[in-house]
Amino acid sequence: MVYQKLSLILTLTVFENLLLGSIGTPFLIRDHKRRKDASLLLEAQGLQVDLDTLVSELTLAQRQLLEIGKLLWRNARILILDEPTSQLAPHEIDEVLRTTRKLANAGRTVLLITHKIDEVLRFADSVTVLRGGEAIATAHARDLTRAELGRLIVGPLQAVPSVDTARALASVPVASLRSVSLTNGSDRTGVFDLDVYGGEVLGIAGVSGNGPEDLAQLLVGSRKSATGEIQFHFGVDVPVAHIPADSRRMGAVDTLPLSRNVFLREFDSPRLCIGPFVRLDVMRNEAASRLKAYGVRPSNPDLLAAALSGGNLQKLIIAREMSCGASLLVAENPTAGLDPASAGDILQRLKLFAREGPAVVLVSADLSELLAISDRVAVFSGKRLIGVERSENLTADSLGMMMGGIRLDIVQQLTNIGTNDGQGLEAIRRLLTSANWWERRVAAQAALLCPDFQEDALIDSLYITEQHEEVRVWLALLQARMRPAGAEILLSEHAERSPEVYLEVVRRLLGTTDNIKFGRELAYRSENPTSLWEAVLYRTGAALWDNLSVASGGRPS
Amino acid sequence: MTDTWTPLLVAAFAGAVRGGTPILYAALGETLAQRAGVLNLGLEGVMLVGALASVVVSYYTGQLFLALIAALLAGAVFGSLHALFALRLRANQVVSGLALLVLGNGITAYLGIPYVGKKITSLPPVKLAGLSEIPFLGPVLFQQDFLVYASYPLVLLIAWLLYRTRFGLEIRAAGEDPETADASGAHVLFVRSVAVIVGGACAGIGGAYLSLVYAQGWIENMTAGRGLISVGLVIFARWDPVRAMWGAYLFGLAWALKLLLQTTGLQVSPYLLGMAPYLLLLVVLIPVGVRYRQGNGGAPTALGKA
Amino acid sequence: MNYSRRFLLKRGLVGFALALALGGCSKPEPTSAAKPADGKLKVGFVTVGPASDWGYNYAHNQGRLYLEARMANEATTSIVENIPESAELERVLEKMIADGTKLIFPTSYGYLDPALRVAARHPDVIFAHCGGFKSASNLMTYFSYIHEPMYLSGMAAGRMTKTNKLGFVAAHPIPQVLRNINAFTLGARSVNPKATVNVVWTNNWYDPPTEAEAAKGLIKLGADVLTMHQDSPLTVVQTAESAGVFSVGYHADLHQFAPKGWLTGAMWDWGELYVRIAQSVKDGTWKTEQYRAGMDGGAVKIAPFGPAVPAEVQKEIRAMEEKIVKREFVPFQGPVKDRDGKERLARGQQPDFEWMEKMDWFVEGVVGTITKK
Amino acid sequence: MNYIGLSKRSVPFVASVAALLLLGLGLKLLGRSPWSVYSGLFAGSLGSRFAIAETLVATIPIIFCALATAVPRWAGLISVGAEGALYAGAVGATYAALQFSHWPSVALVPSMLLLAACAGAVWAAVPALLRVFLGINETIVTLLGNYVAVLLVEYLVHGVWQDPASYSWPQSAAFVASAELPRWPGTRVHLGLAVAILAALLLWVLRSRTVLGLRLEITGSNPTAANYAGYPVRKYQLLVMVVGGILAAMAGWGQVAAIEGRLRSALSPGYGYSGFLVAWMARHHPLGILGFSLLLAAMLTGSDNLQLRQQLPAAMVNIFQGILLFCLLGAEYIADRQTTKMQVAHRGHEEEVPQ
Repeated sequence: MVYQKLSLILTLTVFENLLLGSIGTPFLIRDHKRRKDASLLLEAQGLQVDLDTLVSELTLAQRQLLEIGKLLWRNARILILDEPTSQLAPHEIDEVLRTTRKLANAGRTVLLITHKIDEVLRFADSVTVLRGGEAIATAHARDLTRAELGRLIVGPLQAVPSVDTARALASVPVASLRSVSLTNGSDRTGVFDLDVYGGEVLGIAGVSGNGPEDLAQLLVGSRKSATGEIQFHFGVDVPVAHIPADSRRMGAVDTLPLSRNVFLREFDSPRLCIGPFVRLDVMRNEAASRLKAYGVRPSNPDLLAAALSGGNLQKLIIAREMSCGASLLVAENPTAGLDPASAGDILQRLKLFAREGPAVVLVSADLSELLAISDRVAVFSGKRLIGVERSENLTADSLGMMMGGIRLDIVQQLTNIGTNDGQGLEAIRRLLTSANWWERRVAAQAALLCPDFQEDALIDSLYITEQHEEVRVWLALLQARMRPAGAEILLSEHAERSPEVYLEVVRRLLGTTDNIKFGRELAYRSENPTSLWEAVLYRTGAALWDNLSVASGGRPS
Repeated sequence: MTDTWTPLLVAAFAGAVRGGTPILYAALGETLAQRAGVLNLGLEGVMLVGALASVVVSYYTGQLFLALIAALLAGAVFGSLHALFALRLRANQVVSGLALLVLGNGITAYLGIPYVGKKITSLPPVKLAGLSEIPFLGPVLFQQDFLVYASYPLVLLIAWLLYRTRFGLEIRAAGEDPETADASGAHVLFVRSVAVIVGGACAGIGGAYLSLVYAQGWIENMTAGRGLISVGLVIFARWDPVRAMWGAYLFGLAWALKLLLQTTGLQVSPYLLGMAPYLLLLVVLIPVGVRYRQGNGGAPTALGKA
Repeated sequence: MNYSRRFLLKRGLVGFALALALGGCSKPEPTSAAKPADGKLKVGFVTVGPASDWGYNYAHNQGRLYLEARMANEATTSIVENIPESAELERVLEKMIADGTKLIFPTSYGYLDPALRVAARHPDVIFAHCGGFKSASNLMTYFSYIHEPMYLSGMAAGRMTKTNKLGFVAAHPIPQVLRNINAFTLGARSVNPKATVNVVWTNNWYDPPTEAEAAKGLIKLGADVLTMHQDSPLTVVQTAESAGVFSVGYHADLHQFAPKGWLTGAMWDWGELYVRIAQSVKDGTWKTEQYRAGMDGGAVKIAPFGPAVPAEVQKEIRAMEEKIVKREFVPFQGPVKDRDGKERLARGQQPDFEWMEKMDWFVEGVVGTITKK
Repeated sequence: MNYIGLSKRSVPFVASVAALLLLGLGLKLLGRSPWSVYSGLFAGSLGSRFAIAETLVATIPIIFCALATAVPRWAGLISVGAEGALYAGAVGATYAALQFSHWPSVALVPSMLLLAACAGAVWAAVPALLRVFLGINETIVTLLGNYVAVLLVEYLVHGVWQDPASYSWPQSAAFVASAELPRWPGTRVHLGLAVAILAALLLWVLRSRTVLGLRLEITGSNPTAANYAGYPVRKYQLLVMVVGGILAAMAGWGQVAAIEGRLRSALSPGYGYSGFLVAWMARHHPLGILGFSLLLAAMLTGSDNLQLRQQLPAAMVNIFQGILLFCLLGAEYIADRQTTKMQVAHRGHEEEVPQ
C-alpha cells in the first residue's frame, strides 16, 4: 500500500527506508548482496540514485518510485497506490505511472486510486468508479471515453465552477511587481514585471521548482526579491491573505480550538479588541458563524483543529483568509488531495471572492483547474516568466508547452507540426536558427518528432556552428534519424562528454528504429528540471506519437 | 617545564576519562532513548537508583559482577516505569521524566539510609597488560577500571546498533516518524520501550560508577546534577554516541583540570575555575550551533511526542 | 493533552484545595503531647548533612548519643538532618521550639544568622552554635581547635611521606579550613622541612565524586599522603587506600576503612562538652560565651594510629600531643609568616580569637590557590 | 466545552487520592502509620498560623520560578534556567543593597527590585540570543547557566563581596534595615508574595485575554503557523526568555532582601527546579501554578515534621511527589481515553450529516 502521504522517513537514506520493516532482513544492514539487490530493484523502477542518499534530497517523483520499490522489496504481489500523482508535475506523473504499468505487465496487480481521468484512461486496464461510498461502475478502460468516465465520477448533480469572463479587470493593479527576480543570483535575464489586478483570478502555472512557489513567497513576503520591488496598492496594515501549500502544518494549529485558528491573523482586529484585550466571547461567536458560512463541518468553535478532515481544515483556512479584509489572496494548491466536491467548492469560493474586488493569485499544479477559474495565467519555467495570457487563449496542451519554456506564439506554431500544413515545418526551420538556445533545442526536438522534417543539409550546417552542447546532441540525434549510418560517429563524440546519458541515447537509437520513442525515453530518464519540457513536448504531440507507436507495437507499456 | 606539565596532563586526561565515564554511560542511554523519540529527563533519578542498587548488592555479596547486574536491572526497572507512562499511557514525557527524577531521588534517599558510610567492595583499577605501557595513552586510557574499559566498546556498540542494524534503524525511524515506522511494519511501541529500558540500564551503570568507583559507598543524592548534564550532553552531541563520548570526556577534562590546575599554584579563584566545565561545553556549542543553525539541530523529529 | 482554560483553572484551584484538604481531616497539632511531661530537658540538634556520614555530622551525632546516654534521666534529644545553610533553618528551629525543645545545637557554621534571628524571638530557648563568631544573650558559640590534632597528624604525614608531597582535599577557603591546612603543613614541615602540601578545592562540602577525582589527581601528581577537610572524610580515605597511599583522617576515626594506609587523623569528641552545656542549662547556671578550646578542652583529639606508623614516630607525636594538651606548645606560635614572607604573628605572641577566626592566608609549604580580595 | 468529560476535571482529585492511598499502603508495609505521617505533614505545613506563614514563604520563590518556566514555554521554549536567574537576581539585588545602602527604604527597595530584574533579564538574554540568532538549544544553555550562576555567587561571597565583619566567612555584608521588605507582622511572609500573586494574575490575563497572549499560544503550539501568520516569532522568543529571567530574578530578590538579609551561596534549596516541576504539573497555566506552588511548598515545609516527629527522612516528600506525579499522569490517561472516545464519536456523527 502506498498512501497519499508518503510513508518514507526523510532523514533516513534510500536504502534504510527500503529495509525498514522488511521481513527477514538479517541483523546487519550493510550487506553487499542486499545493497546490490536494492540497487537493481530501484533501477528497474527507473530510480537511479545512490542508496545512501537521504530521502529528503529526492524529488517527489523519486520518492514515489521509492515507495513502490519498497513494496516490491517486500515482494508485494498487490500494490495499492492512493493518489500517487497528486503532488507530482505532469512529466513526473508519467514517470511514476509508467513504472506501475510495467509492474502490471510483469504480472503484479496494481490498484491505482486516483481522481484524474486522464491517468485512468492511459494506464489502467479496468476501472471501478466509487462515488459516495458506493461502487458505481466497473468497466474496461479501453471501453470508456473521457466524457463517460467523467460523468460516472462526478455524478449527475455535480456543479462545475462557472467561468465568468465578462467582467473587466480593474484598471488599477492591487500589486505591481517591478523588475523582480525569482533567482537569488544576479541573473538579469530572469527579471520581469507583473501586475495583479483586483477582481481577477491570476493563475500561476509552472512545474514545481520552476518558480510558482517562489512567486507566492514573494507576494506573501516570506522571501525577498534580489532585484526590483513589489508595490502593494493597499494599506500597510492590510495583510496579504495566504492559503499555504501545507495547510495542516503551516496554516493551522492542531492543538488549539477552531476559534483560535479562525482568528489566527486577526486577534488584533478592532472588532475583537478592547485595547490589548481580546473579547473571547465575541471571538467565539464570530468564529461559529464564520465556520458555518464556509461550510466547515463540524463547526463547533471549541473543537480542536486536529478534529477536522483535510477538506474541512482547508475550508477553515479559506474562511479565515477571505475574512481578514485582504485585497490580495495567494492560494497555493488549495485543492491538492481533496475530494472533487470539496475541491469544486473551494474553487467556486475563490472565484466569487475575486468577483467581490480583491485579486486572487492561484498557484496550482492542476492545469484544468487553472484554466477553469483563472482570468489570466502567468506561466513560469526555469524561474523565468514565460508569458501572461488570458485563459481563454490557452489549452492544457499549450499551457504545458509554455511550462516547458516556450512562448505562446511559438507554441501555437509548433502545435501545427502534426497537421502537415507546412506551418509547423516553417516554425521549426525558423526556430533552429533562433538566438535563444532553448528555442533551438525545442525546434530540434520537434523536428525529431516530425517525420516530415528531412532537411539533413540544414542540420549539418547548423551542427557545425552550434555552440550549445545540449542543442548539439539533439541535432546529432536528428542527423542520426535521417542518416542512421553516420550516427554512431557523431554521437560517440557526445557520449564521451557525459557517458551516462548519451551512451543510453546511442544504445536506444541504434537498437531501435523507433526514433520518437527513444526521445521520449530520454525525457523520462532526465532528472534535470531544465529539460523537463521534453516530456511536456510529448504531451503536445500526443496524437502523432500514438500513431507512430501503434505502428511500432501498441500502447505505451 | 615538561617535568611539571606532563604528569599534570596525564593526570588531567586520565581524570577526564574517569570523570566522563558515568556521564557517558547515562548519555549513551539517553541517546538511545531520544533517538527512539523518548525524552527521559529523569536520568538523575535513574542513576541514583543504579548507584544505590550496586552499593546494596556489593555490601551484602561483595560480588562486583552482581552489583553491576543489580545497577543494570534497577536502571532498567526505572526505565520501564518511564516506558509504561510515557509510551504505553502516552503521558507527557517531560512530566513522566520529572516524576522519575523526584521518585528516584526520594526512594534512594530513604532506602539508602542504612547504607551510608557502609564499607563496600569497590571496583579496583586494573592495568591492561601491554596497553597500559604506551606512553601517555597508556596511563590515560588503560590504567582505569573495568567500567571504563567496558564503556569503550559500548560507545561503538551503540553506534553500531544505531547505524548498522535493523533494530537501530527501527529506533531511528521510531524517533523520526513513528507513524511511518509503524506503517512500514516496525513495532514502534516495542522498539521505543526497549530503547528506554536499555537507556535506563545504561544510566543505572553510570550511577554504579559513581558509587563503586568514586564514592566507594552510598551517599544521598551523590549524582549532584550529573544526570541533568547527561541529558544536556545528548543535545550537545546531536544525538550521536561517538560525539557523546567526546562531550563526556571534554566535560570530564574541564572537571579534572579545574581540580588539577590548583595544584600548580595557579592564582585563580577555584570558583571561577569551577565554571570551566560548563563554560567549555557552552563555548563548544556555539560554533556547532552556528554550523547547524537550520532546523532543530538534528533532534529526532518526533522527540518528546507521545 | 487537551487544552482548556476552564480545565486548567480548575486544576489550579484543585491544587490549592488539595493542599488544604490534605489534613482538613487531621487532628489539631499535638504540640502539647510532644512536650515532655516528666520535666526532661529537650535538646535538639540540626545538621547540614546526614548523621551517618562518618564525618562532621556524624561527630555531632555521636556527641548527641553520648549526651542522651549520660543524661538519660534528665534529657531527651532529637535531630533533624540535611538542613541547608539557608533561611530554611529558621522554620526548622521554630518547629523544634514549638515541640518544646529548650536547648538547640545548630551545628553548621552557616546556621549562625538564622539562629540569631530565632534566638532573638525566643529568649527562653538556649542555643549553642558551633563555630560562630557572634553570640547573643541566649546564644553561645563553641568550637574546638581541631587544627591542633591536625598539626600532629601533619607530623605523621611528614614522617611517612617518601615523595615529600602531601595532598589536601579541601572544600572552601574559609578560616576553619585554612587553619587546618596551615597547621597540617606546619606539623609536616616541623619533622620534614622538604614536605609540601598540595591543596585542591572542591568548592563543595559534600561531593564524593569530585573529592575522589581530586584525590586521584593528587596521587597521580605524586602525593603519597592524603588528607582532607570535607564533611565526609570517607571518600578520600577510601580512594587513598585503594590507590595504595597513606591517608590522614578528619572528623572521625576511619581506620577500619583503610586498614593498610591509615596513619592517624584529627577527630572530634563532642560528648563531654555537650553534657556540660546541657547540664548547665538544666541547672540554670548557663551563661552565654564564645567557647574555644584546643586539645586541652578534650573535644578534639588525635585518632588511633594505623599499623603503618612506626613506634618511634608514634612516640614523637605523643610527646608533642602532651605538650599541646599542657599548652606548652600551640601550632601557631609567633613568629608565623605566610608563604609570601609577610609576618602574621610576631615572635613570642600567642594567637587570639580574632586572629584565628580571620585567617585567610597560607603558610610556607602550601601549594595551592588562595585568591586575594 | 462538551468534549471535556466529567472525569477530566476530577483528574487532580483522583490522582491525589490515589497517591495518598498508594503511599499510605507503602508506609503501612514499612510498619508506619500513614495517618500520623499525613497529619504530621499537614500540621507542619498548614496546621498552625506559623506553619501556614512558613508555607507561604516557601511558596513565593516557587511561584516565581514556575512562572519563569511557564512563560518561555508559552512560546515553545523549554528553559530550566530559573535557578540560575534566581541567583542572578539575588546578585542584582545585593549590588543595589550594598551600593545604595544610604538610600531611604522607598528608594532602596525599588532599586533592588529593578537591579534584580535587570540582572535576571541579562542572564536570560544570553540563552535567548544564542537560541534566536544561532539556533543553540536553550535547554542545555540554561542548564549550564545554573551551575555557573551558583559558582558566580560563591565567587562573589568568597571574594569581592565578602563581609569583613564576618571573619572571612563567605557571605556579603548584612543589608541595612531600609533594604528589608515589608512583612506580614509576626511572620516571614513578605511583599514578594503579593508581587508573585500579582505577576501570576497579570500573566494569566495576558495569556488568555490579550492579543499578545493568544499569539504566544499560537507561537508555542506551532511556530511554523506563527511565522506564516506574520508574527515576529524571534522577538517573542526573546521576550518570553527575558520575562522568564526577570520572574526568576524576583525569587532571588525576595530571598536576599526578605529572608536572608544578605547574599549567600545557599540561597535556594532548588527552588528553580521545584518551579520547573510545578510549571509542568500545572501545564504552564499561571493560576494552576499558584495552586501547585502552594502544594509543593506545603510538602517542603511539612516535611520537617516527618523528621522531627516520625523520624522519617525528608526524602519521603520526594517519594510522595513522584507518586503523585505518576498518579496524575495515570488519571489523565484514563480521562483522555474517555474524551478521545467521545470526540471520535462526536466527529463521526457530525460528518455523517448530509449536506
